[in-house]
Amino acid sequence: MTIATDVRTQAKAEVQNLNFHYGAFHALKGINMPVHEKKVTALIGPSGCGKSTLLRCFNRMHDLYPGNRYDGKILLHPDNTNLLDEQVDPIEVRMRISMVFQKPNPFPKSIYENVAYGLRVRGEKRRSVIDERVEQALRGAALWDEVKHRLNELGANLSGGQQQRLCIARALATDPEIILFDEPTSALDPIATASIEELVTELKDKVTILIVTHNMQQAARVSDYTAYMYMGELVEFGLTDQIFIKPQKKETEDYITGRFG
Amino acid sequence: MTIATDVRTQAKAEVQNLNFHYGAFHALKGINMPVHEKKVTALIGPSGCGKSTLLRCFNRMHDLYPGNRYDGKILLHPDNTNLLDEQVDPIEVRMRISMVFQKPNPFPKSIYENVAYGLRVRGEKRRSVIDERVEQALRGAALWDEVKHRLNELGANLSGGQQQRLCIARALATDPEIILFDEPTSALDPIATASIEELVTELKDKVTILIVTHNMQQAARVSDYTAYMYMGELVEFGLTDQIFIKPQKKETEDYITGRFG
Amino acid sequence: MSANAPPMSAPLSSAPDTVSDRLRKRASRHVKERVIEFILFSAASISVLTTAAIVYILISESLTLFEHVSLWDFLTDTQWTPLFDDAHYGIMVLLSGTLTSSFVALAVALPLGTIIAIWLSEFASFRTREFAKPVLELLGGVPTIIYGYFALMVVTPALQAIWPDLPGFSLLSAGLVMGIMIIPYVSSLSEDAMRAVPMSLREGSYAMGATRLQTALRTVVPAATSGIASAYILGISRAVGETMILAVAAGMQPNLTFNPAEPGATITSYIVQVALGDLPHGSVGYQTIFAAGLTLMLMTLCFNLLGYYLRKRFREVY
Amino acid sequence: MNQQDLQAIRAIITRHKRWDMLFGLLGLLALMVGVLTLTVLFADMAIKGAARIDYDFLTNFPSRRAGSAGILSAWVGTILVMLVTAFSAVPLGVAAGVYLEEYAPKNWMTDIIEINVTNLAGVPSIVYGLLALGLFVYKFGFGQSILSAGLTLGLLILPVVIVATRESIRAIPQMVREGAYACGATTWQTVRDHIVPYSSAGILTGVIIGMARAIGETAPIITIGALTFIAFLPPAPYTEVFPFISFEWLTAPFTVMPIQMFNWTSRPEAAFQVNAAAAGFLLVLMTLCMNGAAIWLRYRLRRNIKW
Amino acid sequence: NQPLVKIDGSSTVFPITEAVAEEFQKAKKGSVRVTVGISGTGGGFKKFCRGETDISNASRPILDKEMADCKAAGIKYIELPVAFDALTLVMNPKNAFLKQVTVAELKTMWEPAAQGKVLKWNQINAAWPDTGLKLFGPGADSGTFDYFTEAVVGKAKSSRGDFTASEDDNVLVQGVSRDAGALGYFGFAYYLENKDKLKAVPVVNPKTGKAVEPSLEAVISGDYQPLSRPIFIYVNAASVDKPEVKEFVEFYLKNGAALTKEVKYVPLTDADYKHALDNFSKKKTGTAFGGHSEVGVKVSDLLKRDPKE
Ligand SMILES: Nc1ncnc2c1ncn2[C@@H]1O[C@H](COP(=O)(O)OP(=O)(O)OP(=O)(O)O)[C@@H](O)[C@H]1O
Ligand SMILES: Nc1ncnc2c1ncn2[C@@H]1O[C@H](COP(=O)(O)OP(=O)(O)OP(=O)(O)O)[C@@H](O)[C@H]1O
Ligand SMILES: [Mg+2]
Ligand SMILES: [Mg+2]
Ligand SMILES: O=P([O-])([O-])[O-]
Repeated sequence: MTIATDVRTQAKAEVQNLNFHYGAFHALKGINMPVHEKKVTALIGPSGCGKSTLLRCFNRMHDLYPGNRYDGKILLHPDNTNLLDEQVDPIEVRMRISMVFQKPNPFPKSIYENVAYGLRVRGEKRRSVIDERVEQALRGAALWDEVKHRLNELGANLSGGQQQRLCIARALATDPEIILFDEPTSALDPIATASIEELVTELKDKVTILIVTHNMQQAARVSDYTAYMYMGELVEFGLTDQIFIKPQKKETEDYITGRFG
Repeated sequence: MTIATDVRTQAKAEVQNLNFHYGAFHALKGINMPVHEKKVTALIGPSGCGKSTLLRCFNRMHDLYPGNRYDGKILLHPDNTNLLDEQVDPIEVRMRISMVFQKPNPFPKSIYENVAYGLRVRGEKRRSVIDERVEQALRGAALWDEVKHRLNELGANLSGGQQQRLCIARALATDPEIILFDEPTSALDPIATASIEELVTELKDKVTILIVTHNMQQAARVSDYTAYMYMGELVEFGLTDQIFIKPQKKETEDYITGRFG
Repeated sequence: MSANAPPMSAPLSSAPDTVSDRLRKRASRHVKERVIEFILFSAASISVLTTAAIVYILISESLTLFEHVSLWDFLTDTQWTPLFDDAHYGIMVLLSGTLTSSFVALAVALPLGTIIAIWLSEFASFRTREFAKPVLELLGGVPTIIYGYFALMVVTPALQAIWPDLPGFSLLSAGLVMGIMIIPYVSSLSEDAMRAVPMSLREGSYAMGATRLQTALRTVVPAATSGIASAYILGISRAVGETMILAVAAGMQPNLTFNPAEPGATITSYIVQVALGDLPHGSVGYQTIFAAGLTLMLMTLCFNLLGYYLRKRFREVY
Repeated sequence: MNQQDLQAIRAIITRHKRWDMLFGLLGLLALMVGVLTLTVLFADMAIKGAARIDYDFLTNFPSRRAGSAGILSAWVGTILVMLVTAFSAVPLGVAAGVYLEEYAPKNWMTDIIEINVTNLAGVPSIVYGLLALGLFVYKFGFGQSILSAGLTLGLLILPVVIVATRESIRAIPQMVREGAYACGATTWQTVRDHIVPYSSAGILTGVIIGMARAIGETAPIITIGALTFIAFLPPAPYTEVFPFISFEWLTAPFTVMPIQMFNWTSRPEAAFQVNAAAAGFLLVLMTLCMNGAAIWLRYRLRRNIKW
Repeated sequence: NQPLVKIDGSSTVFPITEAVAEEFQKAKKGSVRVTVGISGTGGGFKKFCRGETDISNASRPILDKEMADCKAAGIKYIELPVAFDALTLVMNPKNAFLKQVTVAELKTMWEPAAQGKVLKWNQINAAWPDTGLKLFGPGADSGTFDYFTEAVVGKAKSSRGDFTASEDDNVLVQGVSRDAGALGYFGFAYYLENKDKLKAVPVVNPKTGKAVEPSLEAVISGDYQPLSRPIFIYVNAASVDKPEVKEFVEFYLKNGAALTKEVKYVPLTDADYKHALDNFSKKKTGTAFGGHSEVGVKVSDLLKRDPKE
């Protein structure tokens, strides 16, 4: 894993020797990897290999369920906070790192309220500030033009792709340092998928992105770095081009060429 | 679609100008294609293109839900019954055509009863006949050796791959003319997937198989013929080798090479 | 399937499912299926018949009453003394008691029930929830006559200790106890509704940095509104229809009042009073219980239709 | 993120967490109101009545002498009435629930049935008493019998059974249904072989909860006019001669626990109040056991079925 | 098939009939079954006149309407007084000013015109204090209520409506014992059992002008008037042909005195029981009243009257 060390200086976050247990099940085994600032990092691997599990460590989502155990560190730069530290409040972590889920999950509220949710949670009350940030976020999610005249409609009335972009706007509205995407297009049709992919590519100018996908083509298209996982272990990490063109490990090659999985 | 006509003589079933509507949604648009006897035919295409919908027309599964409409024919040879004819009892269709689902769905009964269910439904009461057919089906599904000493255990106690093989045994037990597989391995781990794929390859000596998969490598590995669908239409049908090596349509090629989807 | 279709495989020829055999079975199978469906349908219709029978009996007996008493008097008179020499038939009096006691009960049950539901669904651990819910449900399973004496012998004296002016019978103490009895109806159903809110919504909210309370109030409760509304409606129906607690502890005094600190009579307690008493069947006084019952039924019907409408209107869109 | 922002965020979090804490306490408090009431209620009856509960109390008939009065006819009556209730409500309720979930087409007819079931669940029990008085006691001429009472309570819990049936049927994954149909099963075969067996745990739980409610119902039984002194048992359900089974008990006069309790509470002598407390204690114990059984079943049977 | 005696009717008579039924079934070693229902005097007669019951308990004589019903159904009946019920006026033990009460004062308190107006004790008698008056009484559908209104107001069922009414006399006991300004009435037995919580109010006998406190002796001697009344059972004449019913009624009248006392009611004199038994064995059908109740009759006089149907 030489690459990982090479690029440490530009890293926004760094996973160090991370182990994770679902109760007795050892789901992540000694993961080490960097997340580069303002780049897209893709996590790929066969179903059940632990991609989602790793992603959800970044915003301490596992804290919601009993019996889960973290071990190791995820350091967030520049302040070197260990996200997994028991002393660190998971709410603080989630305020700094947003997430977009596999299935679009807008709240049963208006479009406006969906995007404003994060601000309200932070106690923001000034209407003008919220208005501005909502517009900004919706523009960032390439949704503003489609919804600007119907901000009071229910989020659920949008199409699947629009809903997913709404969720992205929601995640953007609070100016997160990292956005996590867990198979954000797997519930969408090809056209919506294309628009989300384009968006992800655009977003990386502003924010660091970590994306899980089971679709290798997608990983190849959108990411700068790729991590290949298998059975809870990180098999290979590197520049996407390199991983797809000449993977260093046999397993990675087998998986990418479809001989397996 | 010249191939379709060429092979009509060997066809076990034939889809003729099939349209299908979920209420107002036109999900299948003028599908024409043969299903060759004792061969594996794979349906591929991006998510939401109508693969499952087409498959479920073959055993009239859509009859279970209100508001669905078939249009066109699926002829079953040699007797030329139109499966979709209102006069044809869907139960009769399902007795001739079995199905294996995406997620293994054994009944919460014993292994034995799971396999025997199809026979019981047909009114078979003779214990000896059932015993014999259950063994035969479990052997056919390559599960006999693993479960012969625990036939009275709950089906749910088996591993995922075993459960799926149990469902295949259940489908085999009634000697169907066609077996439909809807993404039979997408809920399974790689090892179980491999064993199911092997089984499918073996089964085609005895029975005609139609399989939906989102995994192109899988389609390439197990099928003899492949149909590529997109947005409710059949884009291309042909021998698998031909489709994968030199597809006739640009869309098919884009999909297969991962440029899209 | 045509009769000359080939046998499907060798062992099958002995099996029953040859082609023609199947066709034969199909006819009889369909008759059997129809008969069974009809039987099941009849069972489902029994519930409609029950309602029809209730309405028929209540209306037919009430109609004879309305031959003696004008509907106008029934609705506007301010006294309810149908059994007295100088008979008055003002249902308002019983209605006021019913509404007041229900109001007290709901003022207890709705807030407490909702708080408990939120707490159980969003704050309590799995074990606490699995333990506390059935224990609470026991509250709804205690025979209400026991609550009646509890209100009279324990709650009223306790209230009088704080507030000496309170009479020995009051809508207040009956209502309070009734409220506690209704808590589980409200909390259980509301909690079910909140549980049914998909985890993905909660995850969405937590992922935005919300606390438990924020997630509960801003996401879960709004998403479960229609379920919570049904729970409230059921709670209201229970309050309006509760009998024995009021018969024992509220004073049975037909009293046109909306002051919970006074004794009062409710529709239900009046019915059970007459049913226990001495009235010749078929007398005018006797018919009043059906008219009262009809009023009660109409009230609960309104609530339930309202609930049905609310559920349709605000069906959860997750 | 700079230190200043971080400080601001931390301040907000601390503030919000205080509310969380407060609500946590509030919830606990609210729960305690319920639980404590139950405890006080139960303890009150236990203290008053426990001394009276012995073998004689269970095997004696009611009597004008409080000291020798017992609840034999009452608990036997309760059990028989509950039998009728169960045998009327369960088949009807399950059949109706199955119809609504597995057969009913979506039309105005089923809409009516649906509204109706929810409505019936909210109809006050005393109104059922009025119905039973008009219908069972007088129209059908069943009189104040076990049959009348059982059917009355049966109707009362019918909506509970229907709702429980529907809920547990809905919990069966669609893929099990599809699996059965794909094997060529008819609707009835699917219902008989899968739907009913797999939902039986939920149905049973609902039935028990409904029965636990019915067992304590006083008002409707009073309304049908069944407040009676009974110092004998109904005829036995079996006979010496063919056909060995007798339904005479159905038409027999009866009393039940809540009625006996109600009767005692309205006696002048204080000793009867003790009897009433003892009977009440046993009654609550019975409902407690039934609820307990329901919880246990829910837990046990749920564990046995894996989808 | 075991013989069954079906009894229903008044809640007032219930305790006595229940006691008799219990002893009778014991004496017959369970070979005869007896049911005693409580559906009130009126409800009892309704069933009785349809031939559903053998015996009806009644805390008042049969009324015109009920007589007509029975006649229409061809039911003849034997009217038998079985005991006295003394309505007892009770007050809170803290009440120090109330030494006695006259019927006229009771009327001022209870008549319909008092509703919402007579709310203080001094409105009835200027000597009484200016404190709140709280009234308690049985439900308007009971025989006790009928009799009280007839005896006090002068017309059955004529009463004010703003009092706490309960079918359950213990509820009334609770009410009166908690409220210093309370006055209530109910059966004698409830007073005897709750002497520690309540005080009886002596009622002035309108004939003698003397205030009389309720007691066994005062009732039997006829001094406690007008609030004591005889209570009855009515026996279906056709049922007397059934040996179990005949035996039961005889048992009732022979053991009536002891059992009545045991359940804290006031028995008739021995002579009256004998006379009643005599009337029963002669099957004297009909009622000694004219289809309405009377206030202040003597049982011995009643038994001598020639009953009419
Ligand atoms: N809550 C849980 N409790 C126990 N084990 C779990 C839990 N969630 C996931 N697992 C297990 O952890 C492993 C990793 O799961 P994870 O969801 O991270 O896989 P994934 O790579 O995201 O797969 P997919 O592509 O199917 O989403 C799997 O074997 C899974 O069975
Ligand atoms: N019950 C339904 N009602 C309405 N539309 C439906 C229904 N089921 C599926 N569809 C729509 O029909 C189209 C085809 O669905 P289908 O399930 O056949 O796709 P698929 O090719 O199997 O996709 P996947 O790979 O995701 O399983 C989709 O657009 C889907 O949204
Ligand atoms: Mg995942
Ligand atoms: Mg599909
Ligand atoms: O039951 P009553 O004695 O009041 O008629």
